[in-house]
Amino acid sequence: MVEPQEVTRGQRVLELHHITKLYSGTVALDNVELAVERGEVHGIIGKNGAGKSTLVGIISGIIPPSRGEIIINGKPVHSLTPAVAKKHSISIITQEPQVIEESTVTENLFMPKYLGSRDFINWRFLDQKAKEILDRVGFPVETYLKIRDLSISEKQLLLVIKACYVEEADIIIMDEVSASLNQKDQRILYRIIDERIKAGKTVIFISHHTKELLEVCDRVSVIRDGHSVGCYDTAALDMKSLASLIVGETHYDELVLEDKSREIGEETIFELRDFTAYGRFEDINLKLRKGEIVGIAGLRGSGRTELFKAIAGIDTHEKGELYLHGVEKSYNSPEKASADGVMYLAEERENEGLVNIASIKKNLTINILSKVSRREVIYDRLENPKADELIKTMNIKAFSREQEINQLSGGNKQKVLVGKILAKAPRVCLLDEATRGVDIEAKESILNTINEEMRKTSCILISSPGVDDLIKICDRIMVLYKGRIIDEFARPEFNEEKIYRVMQGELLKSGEVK
Amino acid sequence: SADAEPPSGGEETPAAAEEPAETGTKKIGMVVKNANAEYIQAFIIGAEETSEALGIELLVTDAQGDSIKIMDAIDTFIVQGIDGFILAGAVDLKTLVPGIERLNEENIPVFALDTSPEGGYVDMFLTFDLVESSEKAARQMIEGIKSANNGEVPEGVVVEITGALVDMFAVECNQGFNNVISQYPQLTVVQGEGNWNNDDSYNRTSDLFTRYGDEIIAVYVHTPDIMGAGAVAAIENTGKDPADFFISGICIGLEGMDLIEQGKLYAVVEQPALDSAILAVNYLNDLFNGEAIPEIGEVVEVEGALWSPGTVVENPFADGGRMMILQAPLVPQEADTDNPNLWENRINPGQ
Amino acid sequence: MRRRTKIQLFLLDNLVWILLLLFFIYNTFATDSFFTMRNQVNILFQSSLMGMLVLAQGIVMMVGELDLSIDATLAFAPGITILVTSSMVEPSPFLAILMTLMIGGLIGLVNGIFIAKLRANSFLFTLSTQIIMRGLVLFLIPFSISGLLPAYAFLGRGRVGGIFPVAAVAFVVIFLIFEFLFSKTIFGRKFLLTGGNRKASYISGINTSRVIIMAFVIAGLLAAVAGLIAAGRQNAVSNSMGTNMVMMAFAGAILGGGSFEGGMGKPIGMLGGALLLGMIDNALTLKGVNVNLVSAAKGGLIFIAIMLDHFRVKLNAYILYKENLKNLIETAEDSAGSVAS
Amino acid sequence: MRRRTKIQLFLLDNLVWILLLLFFIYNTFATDSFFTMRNQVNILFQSSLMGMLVLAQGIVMMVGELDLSIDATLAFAPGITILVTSSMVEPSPFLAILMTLMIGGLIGLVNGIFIAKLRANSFLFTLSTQIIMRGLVLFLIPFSISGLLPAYAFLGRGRVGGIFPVAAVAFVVIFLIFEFLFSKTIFGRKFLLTGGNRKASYISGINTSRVIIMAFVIAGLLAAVAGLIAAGRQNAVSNSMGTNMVMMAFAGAILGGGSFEGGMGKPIGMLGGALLLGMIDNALTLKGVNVNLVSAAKGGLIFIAIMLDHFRVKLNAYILYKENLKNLIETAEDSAGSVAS
Ligand SMILES: Nc1ncnc2c1ncn2[C@@H]1O[C@H](COP(=O)(O)OP(=O)(O)OP(=O)(O)O)[C@@H](O)[C@H]1O
Ligand SMILES: Nc1ncnc2c1ncn2[C@@H]1O[C@H](COP(=O)(O)OP(=O)(O)OP(=O)(O)O)[C@@H](O)[C@H]1O
Ligand SMILES: [Mg+2]
Ligand SMILES: [Mg+2]
Repeated sequence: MVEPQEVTRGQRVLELHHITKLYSGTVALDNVELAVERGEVHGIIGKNGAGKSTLVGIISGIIPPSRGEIIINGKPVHSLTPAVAKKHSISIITQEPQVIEESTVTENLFMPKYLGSRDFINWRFLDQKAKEILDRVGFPVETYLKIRDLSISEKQLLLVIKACYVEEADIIIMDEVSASLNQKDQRILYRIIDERIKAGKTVIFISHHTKELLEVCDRVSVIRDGHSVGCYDTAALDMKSLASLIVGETHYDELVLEDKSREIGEETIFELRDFTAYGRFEDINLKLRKGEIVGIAGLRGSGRTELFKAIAGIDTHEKGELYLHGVEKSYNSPEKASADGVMYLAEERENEGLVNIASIKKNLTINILSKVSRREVIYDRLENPKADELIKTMNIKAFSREQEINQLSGGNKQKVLVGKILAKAPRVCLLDEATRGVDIEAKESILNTINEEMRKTSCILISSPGVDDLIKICDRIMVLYKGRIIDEFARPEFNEEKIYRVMQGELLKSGEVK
Repeated sequence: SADAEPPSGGEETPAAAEEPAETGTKKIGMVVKNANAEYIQAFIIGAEETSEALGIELLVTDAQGDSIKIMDAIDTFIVQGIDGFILAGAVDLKTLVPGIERLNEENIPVFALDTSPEGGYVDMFLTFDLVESSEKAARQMIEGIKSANNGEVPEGVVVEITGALVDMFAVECNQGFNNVISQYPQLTVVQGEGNWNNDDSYNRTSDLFTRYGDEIIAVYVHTPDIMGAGAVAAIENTGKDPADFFISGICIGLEGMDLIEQGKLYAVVEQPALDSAILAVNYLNDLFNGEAIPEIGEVVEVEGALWSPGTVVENPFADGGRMMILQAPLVPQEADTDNPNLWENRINPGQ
Repeated sequence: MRRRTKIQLFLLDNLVWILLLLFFIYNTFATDSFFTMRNQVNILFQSSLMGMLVLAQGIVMMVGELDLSIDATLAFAPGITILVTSSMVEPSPFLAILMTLMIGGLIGLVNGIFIAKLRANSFLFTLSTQIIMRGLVLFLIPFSISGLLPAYAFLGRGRVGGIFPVAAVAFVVIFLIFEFLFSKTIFGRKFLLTGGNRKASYISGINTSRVIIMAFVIAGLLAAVAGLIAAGRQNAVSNSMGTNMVMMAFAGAILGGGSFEGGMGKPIGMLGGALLLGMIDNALTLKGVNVNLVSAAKGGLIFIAIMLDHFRVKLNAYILYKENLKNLIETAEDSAGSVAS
Repeated sequence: MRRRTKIQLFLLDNLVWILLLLFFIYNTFATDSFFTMRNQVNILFQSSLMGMLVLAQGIVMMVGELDLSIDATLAFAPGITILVTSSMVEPSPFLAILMTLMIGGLIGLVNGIFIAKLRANSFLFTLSTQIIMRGLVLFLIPFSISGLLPAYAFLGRGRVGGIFPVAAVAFVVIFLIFEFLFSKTIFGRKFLLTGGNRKASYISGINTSRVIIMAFVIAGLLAAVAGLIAAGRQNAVSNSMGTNMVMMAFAGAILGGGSFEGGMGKPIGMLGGALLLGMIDNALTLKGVNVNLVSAAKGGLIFIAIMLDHFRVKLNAYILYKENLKNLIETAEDSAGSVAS
């Protein structure tokens, strides 16, 4: 293992000194130091709740620090607001994509300055311009669409494009942008970053993905529990040392999941036959046996989310049957599906997953209210221990079970989301990108929980932004391409490169998809 | 001049609440229908000035048209230990009866102005009879129509701009108007809800003029004090002269006075608002001093007063009590616009 | 968290009660006849009507909707009942009460179904039902109908032990029941979750439509109860009962912790809100403020309440912040200590 | 997108105008004297007052807040002006108009600052300013003051070419100006963005507080204009001007595409909303509907409008779905074609 080397060098575009942020209930940052040099990709790494988002929030003026000094291009800046940050050419893509849902793609790209049009807006010109930019990047999305009709990854990519090519910011901050992108989109992202660095811009990059960090970043700054640990050159790091830097242990050993495929029962629990919703997915046939974990791999827009939602009764399907324990079912609402133990873990945790203004406790017990009550009356003595237990299993960083979800870091929100499904122990779990945004340790613990715990009671369909997670945990992987299952791999034949090529439609069996 | 004494802890029994009233100054509680109407302001001014002159403490509450608020105020007044009560108008006259009955139980004399509660015992109801006054205005309007048509009442449409229909006041206005107009089958009445405000009155009048155009020969406005200006403006906007439509009704108000002077309103019955409030406080004071107040059958005459003579009869609305019917002049037919006895000329709005 | 911090936070969460207490203490000393048993009972009694509407509105707001029709239901439910029963030979008062409640619930059901199932805009929809009901009740009962059956009027007129108004008792009891429902039962929890994030709750298997419909039904029922109180009090049914009360119902609910975004508010807080509004009215009357100024003074007091409430949020953050600083220092000392040892 | 789809969507987006058109056509045939130049001018004129309030409310709703105080500003701004100017020896009408507008703007400024900067709840806060202003205007002008300066009354009374009311012209012009502002200028777009997602707008560098304050200031100014119209029309200033108009202002704004969530609505739609409400009133009077039933009928018509509007959203989704399917088939055919070649 290579020993991490601390380095310092070059012209600094951004310096932070003694940055401290106290929230009510939490010390998010404690005397953090950071120095970013022109033309580098600077990674910020740390566990969930370490304070990464808070730190970049402070840099971009969204969050006022409790104390500390911010120096941009050598000049100290006081009372930074987003508007001031924009003047210093700093742009941020936040962890939860911040868009105007009811406005069009074009408007979201150009607001609030509406390029080159003084006070009056020339919509035709902007539309043209938007198309040009999107074409150049190779991101085909119709400009007239309202943002609310886009998927979360499309929103993120759009915001990246905005920061890079519309605002042409000098310092571009990406807070876990890649977490919701799959390989293909990630490649678009890396290409954009590359191109920007060549153009002399600087990128601050937050991710939990060690491999990606090594590939993309020149240096990484490590934050642990709100303290800065140091700044390291990635050239001198490997995946293992990086992981141990993040986690804070001298030796971090990747968890190897036990292969449990031998324990899969014979009995088919769940089956889909010719499950179809035209335009979204077609002729889906699959069987899940007890304790089986099946991965659904696919590109953005391949229809995974829509398939899951249709199974859980959130969306409709038009044709085909669904069997549970051999009995045909038809769900027209998630209420019925969840009563049967078919539960969906939402990809969009902000809109669809969590009740943000309610406490952690209330979110965790939302699915198991009957278990923490007697005759419809909820008792604290039942509910509190249950919530505490889940907080502990999921390792959620919070100062109290009564803390509002709003106040959690992105990864910790995700843990709450997984926790509430775990608590319910449903018969069929539909996990849509369950590990999005959680740190390496938490990810492994989630995967482990799925492998060890959930498997005991449920059969599981899972999708993930990257194929590697699926390879770790699945017994089978099915590839969805334009709404059809075009290939299937069993555990022994798993091969990341091959699966990826199938996902892109490169290895289409002729005539498979019209 | 209120007692500065804080309530002492031991005297919280209901009886104790009335205690200080026996010894100190007398208190009158007054609830008004809706403080933002001008004639109600006249009630308040009349009662305030008279009470002050007599050394009586006056408590005034605005019920904002709500019977429940009237009863709330009565309950509170009882706690405060009032010796007399004045009801200055109400939207609904039945629903406040339990409040009146509470006052009766407490032996607090009740006076009513403007409209009478339809139940309970009311010591005296001072009125200018809404129905009768409306009849008077309507009759004068008919006279106007006749004068323009060689003494005949021709076929035609009469516009009636009503008050808010939930209000008993509007119901009585309509009744008086109807009593007269129904004698002329050749007249067609079309209604618009003026809702006690100039905007609605404007809108409905202009709509009805669009609809019936030249067929319209007269416009009756329930209360021109708050709906007259709207009707006048609407007619002017059609390019017609308001004077041609014999706009009549009851209640004048300051704005109405101007319009009468300009000849835009034809005949409006003045409501003796100021006087009735003054009379009420005076009579209450008489009761406080153990003096008699006019009994049923008496006629009260005061030299020069527009309301004189006032006839006292049995109150037909409430469960007994006196009703004193005041005279109400038609302006300008019976009293000039600059008659100093009209309350519109007696109060000083520039206060 | 330290005990003291916890208490501080608890008090802040129930700030409307502290406001109420402060206002109460002030008036006890500054306002004649305020601090008498009779006046306090009066306040309770007078707040009962508005209180029902505040609770109704508060519950609808919890699920993230709003209901403008409650004050019309207040007149409509007893109005229709009286029309129907007065044509009976021997009307049963209990049937009449039941009928009033059922009409209220039914109106709520219609509102709820259109809003939850057909996704009608709740403001517009309930505005239209409000106008329709007010219109109908005006048409059907142009003159108020007095002389109710004693049992029908009992809620509004009756007195326990000859002194204590039944309405005041019912008012407090109903609030306590709802406080229990919303803080301790699954039924109530679902309201808060649905209001907090309708989509997420739906995906978690809550039948959000049913919850929303239920909220409107409860609101309709409470409005009908308010109608019983109002009718009983005036011993008559009139078409203008409850006019313009809906705005103050919103104010009470928001003062009590509710929010248009949904997912917020507790019945006990709304009780405080309703009482605060009632006490403001009462104190202004008792103090004998000039009639023409009462309204402005009332606005001023609400304004002050808002500002104090605003202050609460700040204070809340500040207390937690202090707590934090303290912890920071302690851990610093701890680690210093552990290094030393 | 195909041309046809575009047109369909455009029509749906402007559904309130279609409703208006349908209602117009119906009345043209079914209602006597409806389809006369004069009546149409009347409708415009009568809607002008409510129209200003609808626009004011609509703009505040765009930024995701609401303003209950506009109908009180309508009375307060001219009221204070008249009190001040009537004590002058030689009052200048232009100064008076300016003063009215300034008072309106100032009230908006106060509302805006408290709501945007101190984060006061806009419902409660504007409710309190409303009550205070109504209270003050009642105290200061218990009796209406008639006989305005002709220039001051011009907006409400004046006629272009002796026929066409100035207010009607101003009404339409003001709406067109705001339509332009909100669709074509950066200034206007910022309102929609802020309302659509305040946080996102803030992050992208918009001074959202300033935008919100500006929305309230504009609302105050428009309310003052409404006050000028009202005062001019009755040639007097009274304390009760505009009472209870605020609810209908909400209704008009929502019919015109606004929403309490913010970020929605276009002035041109709100113009349609205001006109629709005005036309409903007008047609009900012209048709000679029983006065006691007018109110219920009005509620019924609003109800229908809501249902149609609801239908719009469904239809919108359906049209896009069709479009999509079509594209899907086309691309499928394309790719089939390319495989074949
Ligand atoms: N508004 C808030 N109020 C209170 N605490 C907060 C608030 N926002 C964040 N925190 C806390 O601050 C800490 C740091 O959060 P932050 O979002 O910066 O973490 P992060 O490093 O970005 O984590 P992740 O990888 O999960 O996104 C967390 O413990 C979080 O709970
Ligand atoms: N509400 C919606 N309205 C219209 N189109 C939608 C909506 N939600 C998703 N889509 C579109 O449907 C397609 C399939 O989306 P889906 O979310 O199922 O893909 P996915 O495989 O889960 O991909 P990812 O989550 O990575 O974006 C996408 O092109 C997306 O833009
Ligand atoms: Mg983060
Ligand atoms: Mg997806």
